[in-house]
Amino acid sequence: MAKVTFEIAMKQLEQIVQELESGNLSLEDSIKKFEEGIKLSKYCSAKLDETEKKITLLLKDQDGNIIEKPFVSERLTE
Amino acid sequence: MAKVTFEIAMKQLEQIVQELESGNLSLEDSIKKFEEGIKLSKYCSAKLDETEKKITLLLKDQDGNIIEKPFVSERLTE
Amino acid sequence: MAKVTFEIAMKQLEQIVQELESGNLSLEDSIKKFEEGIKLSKYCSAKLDETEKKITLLLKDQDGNIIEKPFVSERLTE
Amino acid sequence: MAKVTFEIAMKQLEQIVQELESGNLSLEDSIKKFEEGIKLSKYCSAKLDETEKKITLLLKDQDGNIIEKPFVSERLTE
Amino acid sequence: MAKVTFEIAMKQLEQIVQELESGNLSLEDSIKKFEEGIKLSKYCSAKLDETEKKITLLLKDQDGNIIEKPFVSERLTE
Amino acid sequence: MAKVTFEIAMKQLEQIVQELESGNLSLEDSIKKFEEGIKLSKYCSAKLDETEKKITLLLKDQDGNIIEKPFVSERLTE
Amino acid sequence: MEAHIYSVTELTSEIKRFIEERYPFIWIYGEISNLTVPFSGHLYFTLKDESARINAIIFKGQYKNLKFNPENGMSVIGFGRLGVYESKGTYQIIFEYLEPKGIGSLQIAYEQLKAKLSAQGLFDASHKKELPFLPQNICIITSPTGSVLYDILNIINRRYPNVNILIIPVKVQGDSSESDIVAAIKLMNTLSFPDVAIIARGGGSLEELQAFNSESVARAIFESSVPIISGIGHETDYTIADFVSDYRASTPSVAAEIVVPLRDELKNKIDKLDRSLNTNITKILNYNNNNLNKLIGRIKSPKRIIEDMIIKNDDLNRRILISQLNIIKQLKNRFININNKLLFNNPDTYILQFKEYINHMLYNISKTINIIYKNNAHLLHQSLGKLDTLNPKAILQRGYSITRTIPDKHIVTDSNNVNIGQKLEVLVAKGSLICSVERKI
Repeated sequence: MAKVTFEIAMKQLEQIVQELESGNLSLEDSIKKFEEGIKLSKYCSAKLDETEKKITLLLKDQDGNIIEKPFVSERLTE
Repeated sequence: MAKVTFEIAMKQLEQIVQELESGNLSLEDSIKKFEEGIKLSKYCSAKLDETEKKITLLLKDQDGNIIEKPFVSERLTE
Repeated sequence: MAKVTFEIAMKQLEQIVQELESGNLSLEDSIKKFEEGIKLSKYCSAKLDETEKKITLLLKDQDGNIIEKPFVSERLTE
Repeated sequence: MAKVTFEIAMKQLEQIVQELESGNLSLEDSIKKFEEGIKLSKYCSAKLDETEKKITLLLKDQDGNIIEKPFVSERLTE
Repeated sequence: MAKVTFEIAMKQLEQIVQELESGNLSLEDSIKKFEEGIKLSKYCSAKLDETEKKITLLLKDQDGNIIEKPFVSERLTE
Repeated sequence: MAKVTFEIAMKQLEQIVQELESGNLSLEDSIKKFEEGIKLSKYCSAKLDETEKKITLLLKDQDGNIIEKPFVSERLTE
Repeated sequence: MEAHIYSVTELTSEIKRFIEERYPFIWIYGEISNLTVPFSGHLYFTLKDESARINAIIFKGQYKNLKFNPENGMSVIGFGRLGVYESKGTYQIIFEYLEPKGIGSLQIAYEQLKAKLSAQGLFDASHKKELPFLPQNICIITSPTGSVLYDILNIINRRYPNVNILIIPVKVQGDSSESDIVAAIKLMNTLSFPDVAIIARGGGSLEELQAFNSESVARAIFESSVPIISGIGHETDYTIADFVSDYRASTPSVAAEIVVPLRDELKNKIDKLDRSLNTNITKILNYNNNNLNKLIGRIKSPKRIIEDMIIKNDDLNRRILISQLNIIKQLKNRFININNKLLFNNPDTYILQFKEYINHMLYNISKTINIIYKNNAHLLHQSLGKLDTLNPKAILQRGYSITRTIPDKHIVTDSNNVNIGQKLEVLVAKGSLICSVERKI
């Protein structure tokens, strides 16, 4: 799943959910889809966590202080 | 029964049940069919159990905690 | 009686019953038929017993428990 | 009287009874017939006993229990 | 960002802000843009701070006294 | 600024003020202009504050030699 | 090259430029005619001689300063500049100064010298040096005794006190005044120090101002490399020195005002510019700061997108679980249904039926064989009963007996058929006897 972007992963996940929800799959196919879906969802989750951390890091300056703290946080929490 | 999928097994099982229900079988044939049916049913049952276990496993995260535990159990018991 | 199937045995038994009931047989023949009938009935009974055992075995799972028993009864009583 | 069946013996016995009843026989002949009749009746009785034993035997299973015992004994001892 | 002037950086920042506001970016792109935006804003902030310091320095005469001190600080801190 | 006269410095200072007022300068150019302006203003101020002030009377002595003599008079309004 | 075709405007404007550049400042004399003073108060006339005429104007301001009233037929001399009035295609001389021609010898000498120096170009604007804006060293050539010097010093001191002043005292009237002034100008030029000089004198008659109307002074002024401001006499006095100097101040006081700027004014101006610098750079900084802060404020963190995505992902995850569990549940139900049917069709049930059937048949054959047996037994019993009653020996009970031969068992009914001594069997009711024949009867 090296080159898959988050968006593609999400699209695939949605596709899988739709397929699973349609109920037209065989057990083997559904379990295959299910596994794939869980993988994709975990991947997305990890990606989101990572991204969240990145943002938190970006919002900190070199001294570890959040830049423009009162101001920025005010905006971010609105 | 190496390559038989759950669906094929189910179909075969249904076929056997129909044949048994028709009552046109000799004792030998019916016992043969029943035997086959029991095998198929065991296979299907095992397959379902296996699948269920697989899902349960997948529902556990790396820490061994069930994801969305209250939610899932709620669904499973409904 | 090596190759005789259960069904043929049954047929023969039925035949003997009819012949005996017809009353046209000599005592010697009657007793001969009777003997034959007894043999056939024993054969059929044995065959049935054997089959019954086979089914009981089939209905037992690896642990010696009757498969799906609680489950089946639950469903059957619903 | 080696080859004589129960039915022929019975027939001869009946024949003898009829000859004796006719009264046309000399004493000597009637004694002869009578004695012959006695022999035949003994034969038939033995034959019947033998048959009864055979039936009783056939109606016993391997364990020596009489199958359908009450029925057979009832009839036989009647 | 060696040769980038404050104005170009501001223009780029504005562009990025607009792109982020448009909401048409993928997660990857938006985080990239956000990162870039944070960098640009830091760069601009640093540039302005630097400029402010330079001005403060220029406003000091040779004896180290700030010329027109009350006036300047009043403006800069408003 | 070796050859720059007070008048040219004033003109340049005025020019710089106008340019700054126009608001068409980049931050870098503004600070450059400001720096230049500050220098010019210091130069002009210094020029105005140059404290040399003496009134001298140029006289010829009996031998025709020119001599300088401070001019003192009560009639000068200080 | 083709000849250029002028438009009238083009040509006229070229003529105007040419004439006005060529004759910016000239002396001219002639006779006044056609004098008119319109409502505006400016004086219009024609200046003519025997063979030519030129239109002339003196504006109201200059007219007021004239020491005489111009009249038609009056010979006058004056200086002014040539101007072209384009919309009429005419040219005229615009007088700065005008005086009646030929009054006294001094006057004549003055006029002659003026005309001569003018002709030599000494008054030309091109020769006039620029005055320094802010001189540091000022040379004053005037009488050390008169009030003029003090006026000048006081005015300079008031306007711009931080300046060096070198006073070269000279006589400003009398015999040696001319050479004094010339020497002073020359002396001044040997010094490196002055940036500008003032030659000043108070008002006086033509005679008293004679030194300033001398050719030597005029030439000394002209040759001076130090720019010279003349402040001689009253406003109405025009000396040759005035004409030749780099700047003519109408009075000595005016010269003092001209020579230095007002220091306070400059200081104020610098302060104002300085403030303006601060204000503007602050404005620029604030503007940029505000812009930057606004932009920073508008940087939308993708956090909200992430939060949305987290919710979506969780929802999808949940739906995967539900749908998968549903699929399994459905399959399980289907399986249970089939399995129930399978178990329901367990052949066990037929076995019971078969067993019952077999038992039934067993019962039937048992019953049948019994009936057969019984029937045969009955038949036998009947035959036996009959046989029993037909026993020929039954008669013996009554005492009869039967005699038979041995072993032929022939019944003996005729004694002739036996021999004496022959053994015979006698059957009685109970048992039998073996007897021998003893005799025949």
